[in-house]
Amino acid sequence: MLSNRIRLIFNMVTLMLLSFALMSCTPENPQSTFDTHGPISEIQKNLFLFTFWIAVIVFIVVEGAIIFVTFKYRRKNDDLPAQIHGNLRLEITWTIIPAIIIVIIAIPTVFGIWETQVMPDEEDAITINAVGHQWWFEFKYPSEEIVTANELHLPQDKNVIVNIESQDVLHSFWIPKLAGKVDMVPNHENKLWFRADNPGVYYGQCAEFCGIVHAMMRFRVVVHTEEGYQNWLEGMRTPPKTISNGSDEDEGRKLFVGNCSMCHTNDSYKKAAYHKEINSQYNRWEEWKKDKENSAIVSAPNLTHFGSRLTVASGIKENNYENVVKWIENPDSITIGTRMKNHASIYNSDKKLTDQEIQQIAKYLLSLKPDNDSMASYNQE
Amino acid sequence: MSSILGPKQFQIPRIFPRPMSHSGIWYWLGTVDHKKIGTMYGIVSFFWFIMGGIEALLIRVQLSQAENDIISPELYNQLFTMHGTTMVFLVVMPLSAAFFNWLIPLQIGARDVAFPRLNALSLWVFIFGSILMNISWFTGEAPNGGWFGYPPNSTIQFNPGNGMTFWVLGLNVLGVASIAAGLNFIVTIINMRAPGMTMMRMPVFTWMTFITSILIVLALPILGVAGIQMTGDRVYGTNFFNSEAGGDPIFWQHIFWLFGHPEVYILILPAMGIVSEILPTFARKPLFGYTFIVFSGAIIGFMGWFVWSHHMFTVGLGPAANTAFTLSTMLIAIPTGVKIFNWLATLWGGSIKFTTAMLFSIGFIAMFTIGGLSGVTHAVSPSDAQQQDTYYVVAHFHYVLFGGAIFAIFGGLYFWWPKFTGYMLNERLGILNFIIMMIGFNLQFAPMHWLGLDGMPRRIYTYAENMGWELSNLAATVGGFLIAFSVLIFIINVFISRRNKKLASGDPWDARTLEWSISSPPPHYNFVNIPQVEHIDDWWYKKYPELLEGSPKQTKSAKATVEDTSNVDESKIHLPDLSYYPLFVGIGLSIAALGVIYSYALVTIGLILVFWGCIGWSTEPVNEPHEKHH
Amino acid sequence: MSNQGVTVHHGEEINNSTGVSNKKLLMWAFLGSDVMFFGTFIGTFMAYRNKSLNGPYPEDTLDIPITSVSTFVLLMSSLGVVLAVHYLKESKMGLAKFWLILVIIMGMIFMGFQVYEFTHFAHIGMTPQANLFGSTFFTLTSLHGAHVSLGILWLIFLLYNEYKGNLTSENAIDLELAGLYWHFVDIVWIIIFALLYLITAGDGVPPGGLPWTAGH
Amino acid sequence: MSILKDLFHYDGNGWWRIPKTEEAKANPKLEHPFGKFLGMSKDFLIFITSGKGHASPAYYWAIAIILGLITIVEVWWFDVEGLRYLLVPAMLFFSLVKFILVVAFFMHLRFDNKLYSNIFVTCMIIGVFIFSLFLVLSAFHGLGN
Ligand code: HEA
Ligand code: HEA
Ligand code: HEC
Ligand code: CUA
Ligand SMILES: [Cu+2]
Repeated sequence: MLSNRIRLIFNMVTLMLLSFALMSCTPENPQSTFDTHGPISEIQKNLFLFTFWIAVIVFIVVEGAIIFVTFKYRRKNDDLPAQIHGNLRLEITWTIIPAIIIVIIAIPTVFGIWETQVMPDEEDAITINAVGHQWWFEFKYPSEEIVTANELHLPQDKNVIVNIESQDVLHSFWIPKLAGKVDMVPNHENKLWFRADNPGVYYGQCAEFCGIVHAMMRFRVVVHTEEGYQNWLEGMRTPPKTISNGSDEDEGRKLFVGNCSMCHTNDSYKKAAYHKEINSQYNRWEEWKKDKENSAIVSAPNLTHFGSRLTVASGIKENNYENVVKWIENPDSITIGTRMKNHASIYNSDKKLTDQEIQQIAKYLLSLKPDNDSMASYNQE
Repeated sequence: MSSILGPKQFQIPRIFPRPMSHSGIWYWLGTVDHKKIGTMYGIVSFFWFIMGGIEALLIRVQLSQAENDIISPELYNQLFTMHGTTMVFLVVMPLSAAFFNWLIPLQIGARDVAFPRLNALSLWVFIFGSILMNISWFTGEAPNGGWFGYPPNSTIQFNPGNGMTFWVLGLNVLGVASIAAGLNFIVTIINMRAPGMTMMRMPVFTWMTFITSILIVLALPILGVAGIQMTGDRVYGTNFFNSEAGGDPIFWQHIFWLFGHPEVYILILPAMGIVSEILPTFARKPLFGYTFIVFSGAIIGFMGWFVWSHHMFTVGLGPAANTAFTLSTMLIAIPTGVKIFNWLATLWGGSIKFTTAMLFSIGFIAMFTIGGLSGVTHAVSPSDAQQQDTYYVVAHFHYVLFGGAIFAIFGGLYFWWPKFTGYMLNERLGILNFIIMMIGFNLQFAPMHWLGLDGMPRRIYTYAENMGWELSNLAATVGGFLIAFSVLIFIINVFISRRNKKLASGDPWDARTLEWSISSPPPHYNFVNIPQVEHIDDWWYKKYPELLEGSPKQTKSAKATVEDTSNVDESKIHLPDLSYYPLFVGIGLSIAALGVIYSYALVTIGLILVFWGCIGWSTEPVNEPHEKHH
Repeated sequence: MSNQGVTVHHGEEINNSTGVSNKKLLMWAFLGSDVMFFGTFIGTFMAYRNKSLNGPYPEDTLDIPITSVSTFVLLMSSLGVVLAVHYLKESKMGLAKFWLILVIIMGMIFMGFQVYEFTHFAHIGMTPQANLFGSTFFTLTSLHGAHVSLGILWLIFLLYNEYKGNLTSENAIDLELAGLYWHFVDIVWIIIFALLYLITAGDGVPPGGLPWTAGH
Repeated sequence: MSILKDLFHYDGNGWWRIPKTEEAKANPKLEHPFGKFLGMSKDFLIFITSGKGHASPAYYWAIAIILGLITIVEVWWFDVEGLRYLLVPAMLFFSLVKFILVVAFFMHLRFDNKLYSNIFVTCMIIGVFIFSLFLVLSAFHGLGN
């Protein structure tokens, strides 16, 4: 009958689609979980594939049986078929076989759980604190005393332990090519570890529904060679290029101090800035809580060396002049619903910025980068 | 509440006269007939199916291309929240309830359920609860916290407005309806069986209803408590989920999934029951391994309680807990597999007729297996860390929910339609319906596996161009519209068949269970003679008694005929009279719930209505004392 | 086997499969369901035990002697119900009424204690909004209180019918059901008294005396 | 099949279903870890609860008095400083006893149709089981991480 053939075709297509999908792990798929670059995602992928192929076998058995049955046992005449009520032996068989399959799947799975979830030695790992905010990521390097936002820099071949927290609602910390996700939960500190085998830029993504901007809450992970990483650390501790008095950038700086600095810090390269930033971030949060509707202050990404970042707007847009201007002009044109748009007084009072002022701020922000711009090599791509 | 059946009847004064007529709107409002109630359940939840479907289609339209901006993020969040909630609580559960209502008394040989008025109460509470929840669309604040409403995102601190309050209150009201129905069916199935109908002679659908009812009765109170706590937080300022006071968001997740996982078996077990009725009928063979199927259903129902944390593999429960829940989750594959293989064995060696109902049932096995297998890949918790909250999960649960529950429900509709209405549905349109739905379904949801593995998170209203997700999403959207088209064919089929009225005999499919031994549609008293049951599939063996001696080949024609109702003296058969009180209680409950949002005055009015309804109900005699006839 | 000639009373009381009463079965199933209801609340309470970030803490608020008295009253009311049912079945109407009235009064006394307790707590700043302890404590006890109140209404309704002569030994089942419900509410209180009062009042301010209650 | 049969075949007077070893056959006493104790306690239980059929008011009074006494012990226990460290297990135990007394005798589960007990006990088992599990999970959140 037609319908059966169509179902047959469709089952095949589904199967093909899946296997096809498994094979095509091209760079156009920046969040593919098959294009792995570290041991954790590797274990996860292998476990998945292992289970998947077992599932495919079961699938073929079941669907094959369906197809066989539907062709073989069509009604041909009015005779009643043999009335079989059951067969204990058969039934026990097909209780035991799945049980065996389950055991086969379970063994590597349990090993996988402990392998991926037990933290490695802290001695030879770097520890990072990742904090989820509505709707951006804060990254802190407690041992290096560095803070950054929406862009995580890591050395290659080094274990990374991430302490994962959230300030407001649930978020999830996920870098598909490096490691599966772990949720960011207020009042709980979760942990995740992974290692990146190859330098490169990886996509990170908030995976737990966290409100209106959830779709736009992303970040980038930049994995350096060991040398490049030291370079970057160094850069994060040096002041940005000096700007000449009276230039657009200088005007922009003044405007930034007047309009933006209540929420954004951009001088965390300074000594002892780390604790100051942590405190002020906390105070901003408290400030927002006092008057959630109208507060002019909210926790906001640290903008130190913003010019060296790859993206603007939490990993959404490439970090270039047009996009920064667009963002400052109206964040909603890139990401609808941000706290910046809803609370910054430049949008909600008559302190509107002129086009020129916006351009000056953009230029200033983009000029914020250390002399030894470790990002230069990545900016090319 | 109990009714006082003492010699002198105490009654409160009636404001409205007790409805007595047997037609018209008043009859439908006051009916306590399980068949009418089933029909109303069916119609209302089918309406919500279309609403939920339209919400889904809007989602699909928005996602059809990268960086689409047809739908705003606010609306999108409302759409998927209400889509999920609608489909789970207003579609699959009540559609199953429609089948319970229609079939359970017929299958066990009873005149009605154990508590007809309680049954009416379930219906009305469900209807008004569903309206209550959807009123939020008109106040402009539809719920937007996802169908599992994780706090803190759903707390008043982060989600001001009434949307999520509507959601929790709606769920609580619906919970009352479900629990009442569950209790009713437990008692009905235990106590109302016809003579000789032992538990192990009950049809599998009845068995699955029984297990489902137990699950409902145990699981819904948990959701109720979660709802009360959430309402407390949102309306009265308690601190259960307020993280600033030490409240723990993980705690909500535990209770929600403590309810939520049994809930998914509440959704699928009735479907499995339906399929277990259809397959043997059209294969003309008994169900293979009845005992195994029944017990595996019970085991699924039991084990379903101990797996809930598989929805929480990524919240940091730690490897010990993850190991435990990985293992318990995987174990469920075993009893489920038993069912699958037993169904296949039922078909094996049968004489299969491909009616629409049969096609849907076979489609169910095929699609549910896919969904179940992807469920097992989820259970592998390390790799689930990559899949959790991605479209891979969306694919999994649509395969089990749509490919499972909805397919079986459509199969059931085609199968029992003649019994419900007395006329046949058009089979050719039916087969067309099946084919298009099958194509559309796979086109819609198969690519989602790939999307998820390619890193597409769920609940995002848009995605960037360079992610490589466009083609699959477009396919999914096309598939979504194909599904809608197939549903449209079903609706057209209903109307066409209604006009052409190809009348159905009492037993059009040569089926097996008791409901087919009476005329179609059944008379309101169901059975003229309460049947005496001697076997599983009693009707089948009444028709083919020689099968009991094990000589199938000679059998050509049925030996028993459908019950003749032409000369029944109906005055001898007493059925309960109509009652308005369930309706009042149902309205009252919803008004009271609405009042929690808007004003205490409404709460008071609602509660008065409930109170009055209860008193009236419990003092109202089942039958008016003076002798009167239908 | 044929029912053709027989008048079939299809009401809420035919049982043809197990010989047990529909209503009583319903009641037991409902109680099973209520187990989950209270179970979740008690689970909440225990999970949040010692997790409050601010006071008032249990040992500042809970007054064990007073609650012991009200507990005792509720416990004895259970005896009352069981006796009322017993005498009703034996058609000893006087005694049945006497015990029923006593039960209602005891229930009211219990509710009185609860009202007193709640107002007292509110007075010293322990409200559902105050902290986690308040939220978990009040929801559980007030929902228990709601059950008791409903039970009282139900018993009053039955008492009224007893006086009217509608409730006799024939339909003693109606009182028995109310009794089952009442006992259930009583056993819930038994648990609540042990967990919410006795155990909790023994908790110290610094969270976590016992390993399984310590924060993580 | 015969292995299965052996495994599940019941011969021996133990309360589990493991076939006897040769040694055990020779000496049946070895089979029972608690020896006669279980049997005796069962007899005792039957003895004190043998209200078969209908119970009399005196009987209810007795139960009520036991309940009252237990409550007094509970409150006393709470008051004694030296017993505090056992407060939690003691309270759990006492409330369990009271619970069982009320359910079994006041609510007649002990005398009534088995069906009621089955329903209620099933619910209790699932409830107690999952909420204990839940409490363990919340207490040990993140264990092993
Ligand atoms: C009808 C509803 C239904 C059903 C029946 C199931 C059945 C199963 N589900 Fe599913 N599930 C959902 C509805 C359902 N689920 C929903 C709605 C969600 C998402 C909620 C949300 O987040 O919004 C979800 C999510 C979900 C998750 C969480 C994913 C995540 O968020 O990370 C997991 C993880 O373990 C899971 C597992 C399973 C398993 C193992 C089964 C098993 O019961 C399946 C068993 C069946 C088979 C295995 C196939 C047949 C068996 C054989 C042919 C035998 C041989 C097979 C083997 C030996 C493997 N489900
Ligand atoms: C039984 C349950 C069920 C069913 C049947 C469906 C059916 C469908 N679902 Fe559903 N879905 C869920 C349960 C279900 N879903 C749940 C629980 C979620 C999670 C929500 C959350 O994350 O909180 C979800 C989430 C979900 C998402 C993810 C959203 C996101 O995460 O961002 C998507 C996306 O494509 C989707 C799509 C669809 C589609 C296209 C259908 C289609 O099958 C719909 C078919 C279309 C119709 C039924 C239309 C009806 C007919 C007509 C329109 C004809 C015209 C009518 C007349 C002339 C009267 N669903
Ligand atoms: C009321 C607080 C507030 C003020 C004032 C404010 N911002 Fe922001 N800003 C935010 C928040 C919050 C975000 C994070 C937005 C998001 O993605 O949700 C942000 C994000 C940004 C980003 C993107 C950062 C990244 O890494 O993606 C830039 C650039 C930025 N702001 C610049 C400015 C400039 C320039 C001004 C002043 C003209 C300004 N902000 C004023 C709150 C503020
Ligand atoms: Cu943050 Cu989603
Ligand atoms: Cu689940």
